Amino acid sequence: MSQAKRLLVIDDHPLFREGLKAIVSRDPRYVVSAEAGSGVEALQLARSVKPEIILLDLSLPDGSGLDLIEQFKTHLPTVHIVVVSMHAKLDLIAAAFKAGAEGYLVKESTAERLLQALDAVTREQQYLDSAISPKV
Amino acid sequence: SRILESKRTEEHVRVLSRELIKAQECERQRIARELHDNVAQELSMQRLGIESLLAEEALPESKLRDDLSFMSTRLAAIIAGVRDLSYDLLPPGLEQLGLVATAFRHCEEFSTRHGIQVDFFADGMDDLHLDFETQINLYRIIQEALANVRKHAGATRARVRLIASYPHILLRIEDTGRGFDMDARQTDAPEDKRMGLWNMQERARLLGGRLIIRSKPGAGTKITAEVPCKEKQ
Amino acid sequence: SRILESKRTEEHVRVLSRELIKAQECERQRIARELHDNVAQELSMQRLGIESLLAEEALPESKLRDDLSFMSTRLAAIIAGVRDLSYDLLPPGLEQLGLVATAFRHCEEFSTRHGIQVDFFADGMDDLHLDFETQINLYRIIQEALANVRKHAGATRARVRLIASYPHILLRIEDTGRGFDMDARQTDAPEDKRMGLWNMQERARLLGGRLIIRSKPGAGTKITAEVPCKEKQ
Ligand SMILES: Nc1ncnc2c1ncn2[C@@H]1O[C@H](COP(=O)(O)OP(=O)(O)OP(=O)(O)O)[C@@H](O)[C@H]1O
Ligand SMILES: Nc1ncnc2c1ncn2[C@@H]1O[C@H](COP(=O)(O)OP(=O)(O)OP(=O)(O)O)[C@@H](O)[C@H]1O
Ligand SMILES: [K+]
Ligand SMILES: [Mg+2]
Ligand SMILES: [Mg+2]
Ligand SMILES: [Mg+2]
Repeated sequence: MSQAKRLLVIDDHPLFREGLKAIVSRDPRYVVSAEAGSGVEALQLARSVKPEIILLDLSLPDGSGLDLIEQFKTHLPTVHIVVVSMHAKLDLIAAAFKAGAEGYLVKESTAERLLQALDAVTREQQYLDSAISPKV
Repeated sequence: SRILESKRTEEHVRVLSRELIKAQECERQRIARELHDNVAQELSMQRLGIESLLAEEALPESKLRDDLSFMSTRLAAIIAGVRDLSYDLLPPGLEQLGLVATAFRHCEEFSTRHGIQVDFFADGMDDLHLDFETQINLYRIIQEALANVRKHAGATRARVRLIASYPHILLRIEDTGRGFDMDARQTDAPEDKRMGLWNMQERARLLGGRLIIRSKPGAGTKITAEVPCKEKQ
Repeated sequence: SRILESKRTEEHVRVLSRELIKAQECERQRIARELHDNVAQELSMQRLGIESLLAEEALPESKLRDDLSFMSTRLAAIIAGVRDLSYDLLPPGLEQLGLVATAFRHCEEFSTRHGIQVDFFADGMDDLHLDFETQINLYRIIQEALANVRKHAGATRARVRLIASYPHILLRIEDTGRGFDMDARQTDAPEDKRMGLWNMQERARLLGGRLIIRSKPGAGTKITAEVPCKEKQ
């Protein structure tokens, strides 16, 4: 079996990071290599850790996660970004995909969907949470 | 000790009422953030926790399993409710997407809900990073002006335009509906409690700008806010 | 079409400001109710659900048990947070307990929190069933006046009195602190953005009453609201 994919988890809510880590830890194909609570911290870490997948919150204390997506895509062109946000408005989601994200989950989604999203982006596919209603 | 007779000038009362508008907006922002960033987020974690329990093999089909999945479903509904409450107080994504996208969404939602077609048009706004106060007050002016179109204009179409015209931003909301008699409104009694136009005007002023209202019976209404272009620090 | 020149009189601006105060209070009430009656209520049911799972013998010591009791603890904290948010917006129990009990509690909490002793006294209020608007506005006046005592008076004691004196209600908040110069305040510049005294005054007025402010440097401050006694329908 190939090596576990390295994840970077970015969220300013420490307990939420714990929750995400707990879910990921159940699947041997993924491992959380680093976590960050702010955009600045995340950018630094990303350079040294070189994650293959980033789980990204859009509401961070030091600015919009949308800008971060673009920066990650510049520095690590092959990284897969899955947004995990409290926001559920379609235009925001569209903006996240436009910026370069490949997956989008709302925070109240399920563990199952999170793992599905990881699988999808690993297969170079896009993933949109089925919990998100199609209305704008 | 003496008794204070309140002799504030009209201008002073206006300054104070603008402070009131600001304070209200500030309170809305605080509550919306608290609900969205803390309450809904914490609840989402709870739901993730329950879902993790459900995903573990150790938990077979049972009443416990059913109870937990019912809880998870209920939690999702509560989270959705909290999110709606927060979105009502502060348009979502104003900071991430900016005024143009957020105002556009409001126009779309307004159209769908009320069956009034709204043409939205923005020009030169792309490179601006407006400060929060400018964004939220221009957004509120659009909300309020469209509410008036719906309530009073009897129109099937409206137009909203946001134009950067340095050093100003021009916001115009117009309809070709029934309009109203400006002379009659000029002589409005001081007991008149209608707030919309006044509120828009004070919002334009608290941004250091002004509001121009043009209307005539049968010839539609045109509301223009002209405010200084103030960017984020 | 013509351009509207806004020529509202001071009195008209005051009327509109009072509408704004009312609208804000109304919005607070709506959100507080939603949070308290729906969100907190639903969450409490969820917590009860988890607690009853824990109480069932079928659930022995295990990681699952630990996870569930952790959830219950977290839920309790979230519920407390939602309640606080709601209580901030609308003093709890105003409708069930009435103004006297609610104001008394506020005075007690204020004393504890800020170390300023507050003597609270009510007379003749027991048989009154004041309408909500009267209750909430008198409550806000007490809050605002005590906030001023804390910020400006440098006093260690204050006194709050609520007296039914048909057809009026008298509310007085006084301190023996450093007071202030009323003449200086009279000539306040129109740019002055301090809101407390003005807000109290407009609240007294929107109830159809008035606010009397007495103060002198070194001789303390006395705020009296005299409003009509308006009972629930
Ligand atoms: N787009 C419009 N078309 C026709 N009449 C309008 C329009 N906008 C405003 N008016 C007229 O101007 C009046 C004042 O508007 P304003 O928004 O200040 O108060 P309101 O809408 O009546 O009440 P409120 O906004 O406080 O709910 C309205 O009652 C209406 O007669
Ligand atoms: N109890 C008091 N003792 C001494 N000075 C007072 C008292 N209440 C008010 N003042 C004086 O009157 C001024 C105006 O009070 P007001 O409540 O209107 O504004 P503020 O408290 O300064 O600001 P805000 O209420 O907007 O936070 C105060 O700045 C203070 O100088
Ligand atoms: K793992
Ligand atoms: Mg966040
Ligand atoms: Mg209106
Ligand atoms: Mg004050």
